[in-house]
Amino acid sequence: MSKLVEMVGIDKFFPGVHALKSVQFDLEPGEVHALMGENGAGKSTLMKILSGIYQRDGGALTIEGQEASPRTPREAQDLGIGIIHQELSLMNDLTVAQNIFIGREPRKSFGRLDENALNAQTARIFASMNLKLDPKALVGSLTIAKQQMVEIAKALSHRSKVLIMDEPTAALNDAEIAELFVIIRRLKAEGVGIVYISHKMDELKQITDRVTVMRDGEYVGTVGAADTPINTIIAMMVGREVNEKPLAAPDLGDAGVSLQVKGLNRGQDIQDVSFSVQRGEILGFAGLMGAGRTEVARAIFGADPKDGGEISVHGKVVSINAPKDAVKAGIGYLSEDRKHFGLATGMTVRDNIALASMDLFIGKGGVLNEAEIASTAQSYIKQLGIRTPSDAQEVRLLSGGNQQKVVIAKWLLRDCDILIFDEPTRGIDVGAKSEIYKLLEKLAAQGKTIIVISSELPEILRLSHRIAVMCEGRLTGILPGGKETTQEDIMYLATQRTAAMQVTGTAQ
Amino acid sequence: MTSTTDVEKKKPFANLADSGAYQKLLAFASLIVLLIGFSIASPNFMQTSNMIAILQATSVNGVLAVAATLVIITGGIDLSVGTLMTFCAVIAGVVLTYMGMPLLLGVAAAIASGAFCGLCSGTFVAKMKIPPFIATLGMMLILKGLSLVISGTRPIYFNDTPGFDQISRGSLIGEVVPAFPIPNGVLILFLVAIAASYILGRTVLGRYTFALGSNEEAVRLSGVNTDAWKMRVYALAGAICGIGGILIASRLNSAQPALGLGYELEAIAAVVIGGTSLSGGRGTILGTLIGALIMAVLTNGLRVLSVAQEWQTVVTGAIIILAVYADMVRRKKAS
Amino acid sequence: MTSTTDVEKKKPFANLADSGAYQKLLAFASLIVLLIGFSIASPNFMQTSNMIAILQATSVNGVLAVAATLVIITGGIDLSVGTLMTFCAVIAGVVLTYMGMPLLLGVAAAIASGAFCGLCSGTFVAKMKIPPFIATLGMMLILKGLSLVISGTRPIYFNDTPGFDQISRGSLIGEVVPAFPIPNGVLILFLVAIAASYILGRTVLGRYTFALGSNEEAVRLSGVNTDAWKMRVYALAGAICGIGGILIASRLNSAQPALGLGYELEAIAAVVIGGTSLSGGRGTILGTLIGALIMAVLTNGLRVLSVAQEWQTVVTGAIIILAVYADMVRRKKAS
Amino acid sequence: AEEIYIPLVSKGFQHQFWQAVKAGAEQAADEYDVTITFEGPDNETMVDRQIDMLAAALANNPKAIGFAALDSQAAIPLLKQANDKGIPVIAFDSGVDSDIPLSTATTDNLAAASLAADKMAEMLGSKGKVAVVAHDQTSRTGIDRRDGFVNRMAENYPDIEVVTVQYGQGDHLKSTEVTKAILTANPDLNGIFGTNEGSAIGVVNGVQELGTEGLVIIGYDSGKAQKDAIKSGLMAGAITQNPVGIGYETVKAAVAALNGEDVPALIDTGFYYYDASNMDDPKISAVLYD
Ligand SMILES: Nc1ncnc2c1ncn2[C@@H]1O[C@H](COP(=O)(O)OP(=O)(O)OP(=O)(O)O)[C@@H](O)[C@H]1O
Ligand SMILES: Nc1ncnc2c1ncn2[C@@H]1O[C@H](COP(=O)(O)OP(=O)(O)OP(=O)(O)O)[C@@H](O)[C@H]1O
Ligand SMILES: [Mg+2]
Ligand SMILES: [Mg+2]
Repeated sequence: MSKLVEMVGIDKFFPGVHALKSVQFDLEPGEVHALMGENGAGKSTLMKILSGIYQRDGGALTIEGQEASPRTPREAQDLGIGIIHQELSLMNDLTVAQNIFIGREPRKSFGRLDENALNAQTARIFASMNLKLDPKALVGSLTIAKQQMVEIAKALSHRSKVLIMDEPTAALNDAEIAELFVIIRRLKAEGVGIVYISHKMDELKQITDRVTVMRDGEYVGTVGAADTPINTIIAMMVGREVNEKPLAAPDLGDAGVSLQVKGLNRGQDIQDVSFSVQRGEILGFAGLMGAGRTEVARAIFGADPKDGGEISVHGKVVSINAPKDAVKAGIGYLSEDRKHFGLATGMTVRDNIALASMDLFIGKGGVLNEAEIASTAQSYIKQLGIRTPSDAQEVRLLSGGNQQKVVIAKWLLRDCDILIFDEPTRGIDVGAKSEIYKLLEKLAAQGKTIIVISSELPEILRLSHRIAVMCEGRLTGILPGGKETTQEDIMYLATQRTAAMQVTGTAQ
Repeated sequence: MTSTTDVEKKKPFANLADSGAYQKLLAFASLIVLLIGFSIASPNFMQTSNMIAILQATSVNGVLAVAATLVIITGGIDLSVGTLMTFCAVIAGVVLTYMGMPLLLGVAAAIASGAFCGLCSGTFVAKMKIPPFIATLGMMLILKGLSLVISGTRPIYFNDTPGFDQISRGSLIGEVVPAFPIPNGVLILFLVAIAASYILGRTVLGRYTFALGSNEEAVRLSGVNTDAWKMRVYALAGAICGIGGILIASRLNSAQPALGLGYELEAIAAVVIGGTSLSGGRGTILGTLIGALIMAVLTNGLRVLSVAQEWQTVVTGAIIILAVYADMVRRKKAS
Repeated sequence: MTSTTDVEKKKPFANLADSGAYQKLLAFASLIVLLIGFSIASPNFMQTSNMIAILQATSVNGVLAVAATLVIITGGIDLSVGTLMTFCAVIAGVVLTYMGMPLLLGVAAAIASGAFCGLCSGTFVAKMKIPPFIATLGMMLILKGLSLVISGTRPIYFNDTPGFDQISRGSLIGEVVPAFPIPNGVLILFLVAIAASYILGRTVLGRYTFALGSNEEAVRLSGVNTDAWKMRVYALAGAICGIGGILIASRLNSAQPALGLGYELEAIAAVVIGGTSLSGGRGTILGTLIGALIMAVLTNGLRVLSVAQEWQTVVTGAIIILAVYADMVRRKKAS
Repeated sequence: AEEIYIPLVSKGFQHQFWQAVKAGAEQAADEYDVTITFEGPDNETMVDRQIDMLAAALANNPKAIGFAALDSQAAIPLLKQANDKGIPVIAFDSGVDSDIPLSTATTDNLAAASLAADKMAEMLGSKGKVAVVAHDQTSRTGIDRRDGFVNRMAENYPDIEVVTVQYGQGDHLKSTEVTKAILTANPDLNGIFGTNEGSAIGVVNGVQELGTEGLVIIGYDSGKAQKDAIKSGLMAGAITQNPVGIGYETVKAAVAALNGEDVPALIDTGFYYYDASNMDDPKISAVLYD
């Protein structure tokens, strides 16, 4: 029996970048084949070639034994290849159902749309995914997690023979991921071949059959998922061992309170949230999708209006009505949605890194010290290992993970006393992730205050000195960090949905 | 894939309120304020005949604005609506007066040539990837010149085509309801608007119009032949400009080849006042109609008040800004 | 976090080729093709006096286009450049002729009132969140009316201000190189362009201009006071229109209060022909200058060839489309 | 023999009036065996565009130039340049504030509009309310025709009130809307004067669409629609200039100047009032155009 997909010796060049160097990859029917590698290794590029978005510059591609070179996404679809892109590509002004069926709308005569059928079919797909989402909701009004679910639903609706998932879980929390895995297993049973790209190592053992590892645009090897230790795979990816230190929560003693939030409120989204963080502390924020963590962060930062609440920095009440006030008060916020809120994607890496700190580089008459911007940017590129041909590359041409690192660099350069990181490691590879953890710890050790919002419980547990848990706009409790706290403890608080629940633990 | 939050449950109601009658009435707010204001300022303003005059003044600009709305929703812009209208009027003149063909053929020729020119703009934009601003600016100039060339820089009169001026000036409604002789031109505007609304809301073409403006790349990645659909939208807009050409020719009972420059800005202004975003993806025909009416009421009202011309311009500018500002504030409150 | 790849080492060269002289020359391609074409078609075209006439014709539109470029890079649009220019010219007329103030004061008043009006537009856009199209359309009308009001619907002549007409018509260069008497107006255009280029490329204001057009929300969330910066960009553009007002007033030795409508489209066309994207975030002043020159060469060349005027329009439209198309193809090849 | 090239830079070219001027110029060009070109900007506000046109015309080494100035002063440096090169300049339609033009072929618009006022007053019995739909607020012709009419009314007919002057840019459609608004505001209006072809047609259209009766409409210039309106009695009459004559005389004067002949400083090409009674008069019909 022939393989579903076979790619051999694939080459791809971009201006100044040799993105794929004779890469090989194959996929069997009914298998989940993970594609792993650091940020910028070339995973997305390889899959874009398979799905007809890029054309290969060399090598051979066969689908079910037939030579194929899909030139457009449509041709790839016709060959039975579906893809969930790493970057969301949805039409924000259209409804969920309209997005899912774009190009395949149920029609009546004369090009008239059958909107009822459209919504009904969407509802059916959602039901099969065990997803509660209104088919008529505007996609632009959804959180990214839900948008990601829409992307998944869209790919599923194609009933492809090959389904490529490029970091489908980057924006999802554990419960959602579990649901996705149910779907993947079902598809697998139906004989669909699935390419699975993820930076979450724990997912490998759960669903994948084989793992192919890439590094720097090169093929490293393919191993069985069940019989290869995770550490071996990581070593293949980064070319060295990555060892995770367990968390040692420092004793902060009487280090002063640097950020205090009292009675933060906004409608249903934020209900009476109060907490405080000490200098040198890392406070983790955990919760399910829609718990309101992002809302709290944005309200503190002044990105959204708030109905009420008092914010004090270093004991002084500050009035924050816009992000500029927050930055002035020494608060930085790294958004979870880098494409819309984090990056000026048409500008260079250099300018994006300097974006929040332009005032550092202003000389006489508002003239910028370009050389200094460049050298600063280069030092961050080196420090964070941002894979880019130069600091003058446009950000939109970087791989997803490297874009994320650019946003991090922006806030590191700004050197705020209080840094709020919303899903800082979304789409970042294991190696880089552990570097970022080290970085956050170093920042905390220097006396900075760090708030980390993350949907990955292991990450929260690995990083946080204390853990704040939210549910439906309320802060349901604050747990101590370290070994005493388990994932179950967090989940318990994250699902306390009744309004009558008391806040457990202490808010300093 | 987790459980429903109450947020989602609330959503349908929010939606209902959003598109409810209350909301729709509010959208007219600026228009109604203007109407009331002018009625108080001048006793002559609120007469049936003047209301009809305002509607009639809206008809041509309204039709062009509907055409512009379609293109703008795709994220483009159409600067050629005014001269295309003139070009189509001239074509009708050539077919009817110079060639002596029957009325229907002239109308068909005007609409067909509008669709063809729209298709050309669409091809420049979709296939040749020329920015819509330039493609339609080029078309605007080409059509302006061609109108003069074809007509021999001379107006073409429709005196030999009896009934031609009735297309716009006659009143079918007036025959039924003599007290309210709404001219056919206005009727045609409403028919065009209803048709365009239907196409936008209920057909595949409409769906892709919004989709293109919302995220063209995503549509393309979904395997849709975006180029072909975009060309169809431009062609449809062109055909509507053709209808506009018939309307103006019938109103003037002649095709004036030098007319049409400057009409594009008025049409686009009506679209934007009506709440359609120039960045595409969002917009309604109803809004555009209201926008066109606001412009017509404003000009008419100031003229009826005999405000000095130079001040008319100043006041128009200021009120346009205020009307849109009021609309922004209203929407912000609503959301 | 691995080491540098060879890719990174290769890049500097790629970059060099990208922004190299070769590339820059190619950007002129359409312009050069036009110049050569017209020289072959008419022996009268390539005369010093005609080249100077072309440059002179570029000066006002060029200055307005530079102003429009700034606003367009922020992702906005400025429809008021033409009437703002006129307004500033009228202000200069009032200060110099009606009030009899010294020359420098008149120039300063024109530029200051330009900056002030720009600031108003900027406030509408940034603070009141009115779409730039509407805010500047409103300003365009307001200024058009005010120019007429202030001037008393009459041109204001600068006969009492000796030397005023030399601002644009005189030739400092001609005094040094008599063979090439480039008028000061052209010199001023180049100075304005160089200054704007410098501001865009080297200063914070320029950096934020691009950043705003690229992703305003991301800039705001970086703690930048986006509103303030946007207002500054509009004010700067307004001040440049003020310079345009001085140029045209000096060229006509009068402030013509009715002038200016329609100039905005030409200015924006020059910007877009020059490769600046209407969706913001990208653009160059050099491109805009080339765009303005292409337009001026085209109009002048067709006139010198004595092409019938109606055909001039047709050919202009077609060549604008072709020039931009050629540029698109070139860029695609380059990348 | 070397071709004699005479460019005419006009105030416009799309309007019928300018097309008639062009026709007259071409007629003379044929007769005197010279080559002409005829160009003008899109509207009468574009003073600087007209100057660019003049500059391009000069580049072609013309033997003489015909020029209808939009502004009486703006073009003087270029005209001086022409003068220095010995190129004779003939002004047409309106004058230039300078002694460079050897001759000016023009209509006395002030007098012509006064005549329109006289005719209007005559038909109204020297009392009533009238309005003006003018084509332009700032151009010379716009100002002269408006002022000629309004001033004559004020001076000679105290019982006639000019209730409003509004402008429709000579655009047929805009003038139609303007007329309707004027009629709405002044239901007791007795007469309207439209100051050029587009304005006059607009007035007729507006009156027709509103179905107003008993108004005295006086127009300006000709064109088929205006002639038809006069024939059908919708329009009382109109002033006509002699556009063909203006074009013809301009070229003729230029040729004369080239030949070293004397040319008169002012060529008044005249104007007439025409109505249904004298339209077919050969003298009148010769100056009317379709
Ligand atoms: N259109 C493009 N133009 C130039 N370079 C590109 C382009 N697309 C990708 N690259 C480069 O190719 C390399 C591979 O990128 P790719 O997106 O495939 O990485 P990835 O393995 O998916 O990384 P991540 O895990 O961060 O998503 C990167 O160096 C990236 O900068
Ligand atoms: N479709 C929706 N329409 C309106 N509001 C919504 C919608 N979805 C979510 N919200 C609001 O946004 C709030 C928080 O959403 P969000 O998912 O960003 O929170 P979060 O805790 O940061 O989750 P995560 O970061 O995991 O996505 C919800 O509590 C809800 O009030
Ligand atoms: Mg990727
Ligand atoms: Mg969040």
